[in-house]
Amino acid sequence: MAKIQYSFIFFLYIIIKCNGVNVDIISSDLKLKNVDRNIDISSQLVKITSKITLENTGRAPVKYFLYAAESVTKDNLAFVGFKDNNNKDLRLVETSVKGYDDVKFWRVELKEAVNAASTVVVMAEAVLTKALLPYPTAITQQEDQLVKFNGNLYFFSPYYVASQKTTVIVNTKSVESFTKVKPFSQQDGTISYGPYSNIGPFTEKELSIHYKNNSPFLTVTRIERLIEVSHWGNIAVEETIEIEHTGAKLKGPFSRYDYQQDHHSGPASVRSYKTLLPASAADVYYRDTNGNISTSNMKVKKDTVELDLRPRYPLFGGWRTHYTLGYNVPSYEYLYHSGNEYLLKMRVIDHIFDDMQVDELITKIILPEGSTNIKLNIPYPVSRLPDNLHYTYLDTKGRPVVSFTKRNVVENHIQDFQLRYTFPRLLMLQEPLLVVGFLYMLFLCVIIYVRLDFSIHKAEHPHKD
Amino acid sequence: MSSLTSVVPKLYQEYITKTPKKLKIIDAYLLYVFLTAVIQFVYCCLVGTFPFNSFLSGFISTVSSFVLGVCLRLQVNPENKNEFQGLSAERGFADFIFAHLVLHLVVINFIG
Amino acid sequence: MPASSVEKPLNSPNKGLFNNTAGFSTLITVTVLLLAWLAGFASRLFAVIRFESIIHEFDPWFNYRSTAYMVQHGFYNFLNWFDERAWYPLGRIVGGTVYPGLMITSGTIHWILHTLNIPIHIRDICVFLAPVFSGLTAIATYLLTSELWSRGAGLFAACFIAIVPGYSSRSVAGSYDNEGIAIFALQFTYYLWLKSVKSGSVFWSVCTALSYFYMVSAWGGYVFIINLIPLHVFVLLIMGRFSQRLFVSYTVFYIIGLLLSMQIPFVGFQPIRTSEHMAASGVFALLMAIGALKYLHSLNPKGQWKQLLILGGLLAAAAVFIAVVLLTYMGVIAPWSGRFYSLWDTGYAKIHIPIIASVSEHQPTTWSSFFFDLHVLVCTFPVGLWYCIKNINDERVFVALYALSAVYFAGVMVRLMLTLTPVVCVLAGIAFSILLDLVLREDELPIPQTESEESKSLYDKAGKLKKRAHEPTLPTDNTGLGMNVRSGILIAFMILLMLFSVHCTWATSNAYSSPSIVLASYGNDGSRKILDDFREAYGWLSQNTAEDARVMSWWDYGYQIAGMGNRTTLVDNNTWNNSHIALVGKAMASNESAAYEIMTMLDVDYVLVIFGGAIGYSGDDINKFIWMVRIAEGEHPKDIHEADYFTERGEYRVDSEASKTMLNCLMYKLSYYRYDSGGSPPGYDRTRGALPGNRGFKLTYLEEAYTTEHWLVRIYRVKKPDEFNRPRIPLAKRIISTTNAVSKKTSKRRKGLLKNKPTLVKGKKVSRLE
Amino acid sequence: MVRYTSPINPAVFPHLTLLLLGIGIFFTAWFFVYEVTSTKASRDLFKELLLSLVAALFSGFGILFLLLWVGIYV
Repeated sequence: MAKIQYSFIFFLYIIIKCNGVNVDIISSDLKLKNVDRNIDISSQLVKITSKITLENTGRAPVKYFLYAAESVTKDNLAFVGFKDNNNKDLRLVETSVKGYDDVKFWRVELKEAVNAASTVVVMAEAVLTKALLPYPTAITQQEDQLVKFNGNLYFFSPYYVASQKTTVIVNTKSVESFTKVKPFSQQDGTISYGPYSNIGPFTEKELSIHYKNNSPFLTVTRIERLIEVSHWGNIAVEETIEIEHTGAKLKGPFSRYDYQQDHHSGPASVRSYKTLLPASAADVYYRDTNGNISTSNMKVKKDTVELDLRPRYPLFGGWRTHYTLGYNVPSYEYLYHSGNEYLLKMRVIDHIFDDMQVDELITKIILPEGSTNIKLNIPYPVSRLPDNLHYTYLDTKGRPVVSFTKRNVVENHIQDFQLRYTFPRLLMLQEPLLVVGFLYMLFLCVIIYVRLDFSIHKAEHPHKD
Repeated sequence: MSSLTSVVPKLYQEYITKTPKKLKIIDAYLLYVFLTAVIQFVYCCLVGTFPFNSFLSGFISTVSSFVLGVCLRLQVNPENKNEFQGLSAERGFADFIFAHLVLHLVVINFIG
Repeated sequence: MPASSVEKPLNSPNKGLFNNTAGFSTLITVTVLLLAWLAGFASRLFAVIRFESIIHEFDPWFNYRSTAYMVQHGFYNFLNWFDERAWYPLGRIVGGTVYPGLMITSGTIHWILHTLNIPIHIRDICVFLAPVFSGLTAIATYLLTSELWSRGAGLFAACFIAIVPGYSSRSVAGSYDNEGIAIFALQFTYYLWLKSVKSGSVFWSVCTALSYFYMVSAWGGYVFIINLIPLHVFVLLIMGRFSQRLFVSYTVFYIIGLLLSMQIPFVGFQPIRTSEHMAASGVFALLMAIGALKYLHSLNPKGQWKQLLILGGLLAAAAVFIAVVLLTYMGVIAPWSGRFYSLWDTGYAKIHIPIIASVSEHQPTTWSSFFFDLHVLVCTFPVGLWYCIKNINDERVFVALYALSAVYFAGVMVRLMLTLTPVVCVLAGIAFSILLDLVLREDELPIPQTESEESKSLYDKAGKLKKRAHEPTLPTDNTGLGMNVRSGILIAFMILLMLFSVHCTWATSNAYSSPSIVLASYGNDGSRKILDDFREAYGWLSQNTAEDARVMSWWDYGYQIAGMGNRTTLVDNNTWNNSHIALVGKAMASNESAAYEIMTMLDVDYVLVIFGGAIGYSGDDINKFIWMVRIAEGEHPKDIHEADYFTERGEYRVDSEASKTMLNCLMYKLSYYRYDSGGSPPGYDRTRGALPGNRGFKLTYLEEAYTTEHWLVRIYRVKKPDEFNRPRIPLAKRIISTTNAVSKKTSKRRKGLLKNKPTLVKGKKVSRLE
Repeated sequence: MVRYTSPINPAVFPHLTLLLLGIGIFFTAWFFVYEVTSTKASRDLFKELLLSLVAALFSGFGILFLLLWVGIYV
């Protein structure tokens, strides 16, 4: 009962959070004095970091300000985060503003209020997925992959921006075309725009860059992460992953000859990638439905275990693969307790490859049989799935499974969740006693059988003789 | 061949006198089963074997009943004591029941 | 509960006197059997340890796929399963064309484990099923041998069968095939049969019938049982050993077994319709007749009944025989199938059914493979046979017949070595037991029987418990005739047994433990490199082609494509439709445009070929190609001529001297398309040691879709008509070729089912049961 | 809150397995030998129950540690 209640409260909490009951108004006192924006589009993600200097032109101190995302990007926006000068995370709450229904707003709560006529510097970070579109959409094996980035030339903000500068990192010299709004400059690998001054709120102007990008365009279409806690000192992690190459599709034949002869062949294809596992990971396995995938290397480093995973075949545009990766970690790394109260602190999702983008994440946590009072705490909103039971070796009534799901996940989401539960230690004896009981029943059957055997014979003996 | 004709009544005599009553009951049962089999066979010859599995299961079940009956008769027959050492009449009957159980389960499955 | 079942036969002989030894000898029996089980299980795990827990070869992939289907969809859906992924466009009714025993066995195990909350994947159950059953086989062999001779001999036999290569060749972990469980069923049926003949109990006969039913559900080799047991009965009759026990056990077994065997959909009405089963019913009728005559005789023991009896028996036999011949002639009973003919006449298959002959495991056995598979047993089993015949009784007649027939069959077909192995183990067990008995008994006069049994069972563990075994012999250093001779013999035996176990382990590990879908190559420094090209290709197929894509390949790979690639295939290892296979063979043997016609007709999307030239893999399609041509020629003699593919001097070559037809056929082109890598000179074919004769050509109708890392598997996509500039083909010609193909397809439909890969790799097993 | 470690060090799982299973198998064998050799008259129910209980206890825990040893963390 208690479990249901908790999950209900939790759901309520999420609903409140998501629906954005908060309605804010745009304060006209705030002004952005300077915005220094960095757009990194050299990988498959668009990573925008902006240094915002906020000025309070009003008279009252301001505790929070609003951050907005233009309607085009809001679906691709995977992550938004703010830090203050001391590199401390700031609290974000989703909100809305009357009259701007198709714009997404966040309310950023500052640690200290900004006094009148003073300024504060915050760092904003946003990650967009699927914002780079391959163009042309299909290429042959030998061609480079060209992608198009469409963005906003100006920093999108509900406030008046006094001065702003934008740097786009493309990391290549071969840029086919890009928006030219003066003042701008192109140096190797970067394109700079600005400074532009005095841009009004909610201004949009197209910024389009068409350039070569051969970095791996891999999307994890689905990952199921299973964490199984055993109080015998082990936590087993198993990830079932489906990956698709979402760059430009392969047109025409695949030629092994070209691919082998020339190591620059298939520039947009992915031969292998690196996955970082926790340093204490052991018994790593990498397989799919047809068995082990023998093409992988493992390197144990000081603070991580680095896996060089090679799918069975190189991934070209539009090709897919799937696999299961599993390992064990000792419980003392992630599990804490005091008495019968336990706390599990583990990553919601772990590293799969650099600059990863995940469409759908499902995390399931299997707790030992008999755990009660389960409370889950996650650093960002997810949708919690109904709890269920899992049966495995020596189970009677099943182990509780806590699961939740989230869409559009990137590296910035690699954060710890906290799971508290109660587990009476004596219950650990249940499993061996089950085996003992079973064996004892077997022996008892033998004892009974030996006796029974004679009774049948007795019935027959008199007739026989 | 003349000896044959003379032999038949003699055999009958022997049978009537020598056979215990218990065995006669079994013989009657055997005769009945045998006649059933014959009727089925005649029927299939005349009408046809259309649901072949039904015919087969019917026919084979009578044949096996006959066989099992014969086996029971052999095992129960006190003259055969030496042949079947360690098999009492009760054991024979229990086996008979067991075999019938298996047989009829299969027949029911097979008859469709 | 092995302990309790062993207990009874034991208690009876040594009642009272050796109460304690009884306990310990039971303990030793159980321990030895358990160790035999363990040793058998462990020695079959080489493949798992060296590679991984994976299904091997070809047929096991089908068995695994259907088991997985059954586990997922339930038994009844499995029986009605219509597999549209196979034999496109025909499909296959799986439930009615398989022996379901294997799937049911592992499905049941899976079900039981899952009700106990033991979440073992069905694949692991399938992989380890055969090793587990080899332990059961050892126990069944023990029971059979103890029934025949003594418990000591039984222990020997159990240990032999646990590790003998002839059996482990078919039952290593991962080789998930019918033979794995069938040998157990075979041995167990024979044990129960002997038991029932001995006791004359209806109960044991019914058990025999039930065990026979399991065998029928598991393997086509059940025909062996249903012919051997009647033969046994018949020979006993001829020897004048008719008894009422025999009557009871055979009639009950036959009639219930008959009914039970017809429950298997694949067997259906065959038991009363085909010649293979007629011997059994003939013997049944004969036995009934003799039983009736005997009965009449018993009513009146006087008179010249003897002659009448013999006359009546002969008449009955003649009548039965004539009836069978007549019915066969009238077509009520199907004549012998082609495969059976090939058992009598080894040349038959070569002439009439190339598809049977193309399978390496249907070749006659060579002497060396007898020795390879059975080692010392092949020399000792005649000794056991001799002793059995010398001290003949009803059961030993059986084992003699079993041995003789099995030796014959094993000589005819490599595959049937499997049926020989158990009986060889039984007889060799008897032989060893007798010989050791002779050597040891005089030593220990005061302690007869039990002690010798005990020490025997110790000796069984050739190698393991050896040291302790010497102790009882050495101290008793009394006068005996030549202690030295005796210990010399003993030591010789020890060495023999040790050599045997070493050979078994070696053979199992080196010859029979290769999964064949994962290849390993060894570098000069001994480092191992895994070539995983098959799974690479099948994985690619399953992920990157349309769900309903149809893949054309030679039939060897059909099951693997369906199992691992999960795609529709045209032909597979269940080679029931020869004309369909011939059509695929024809496509492979034709030139590109002709092949395209066939491929469009069959809706082929992808073509898969195996090409070993880059790494020197000898079992590839070019080496099998000549069988494709032969099979295609059998059905399409107008279009394909075997001679066209040879050089003028009759050589089969691929280099520039090869014939023109060869250089332009589809198989050749697909194998060598853009193949320029490899050693020096570039494009050198390492398997055949030649430089391909036709290079640098272009493909018009197909394009390379994927080639694996070591070029082992090459997949081509068949282009759609709008994707190429189609060379003009005269309309008339096109029509002819299509109609030709169609008419051929329907004209001759032979029901030959034989499979496997025609590679002639020595000692390599190929899976297939029928 | 302190870091949680297993009540039994995973490093000793193999030793525990061998020890407990060894004792368990010994008692199991004893039990079966007793069952086989004793006649109806000489059979002592209490001894049987005790033997089987000891055998079950040791083999039960032995099996548990075997599972843990091979990596099935129950």
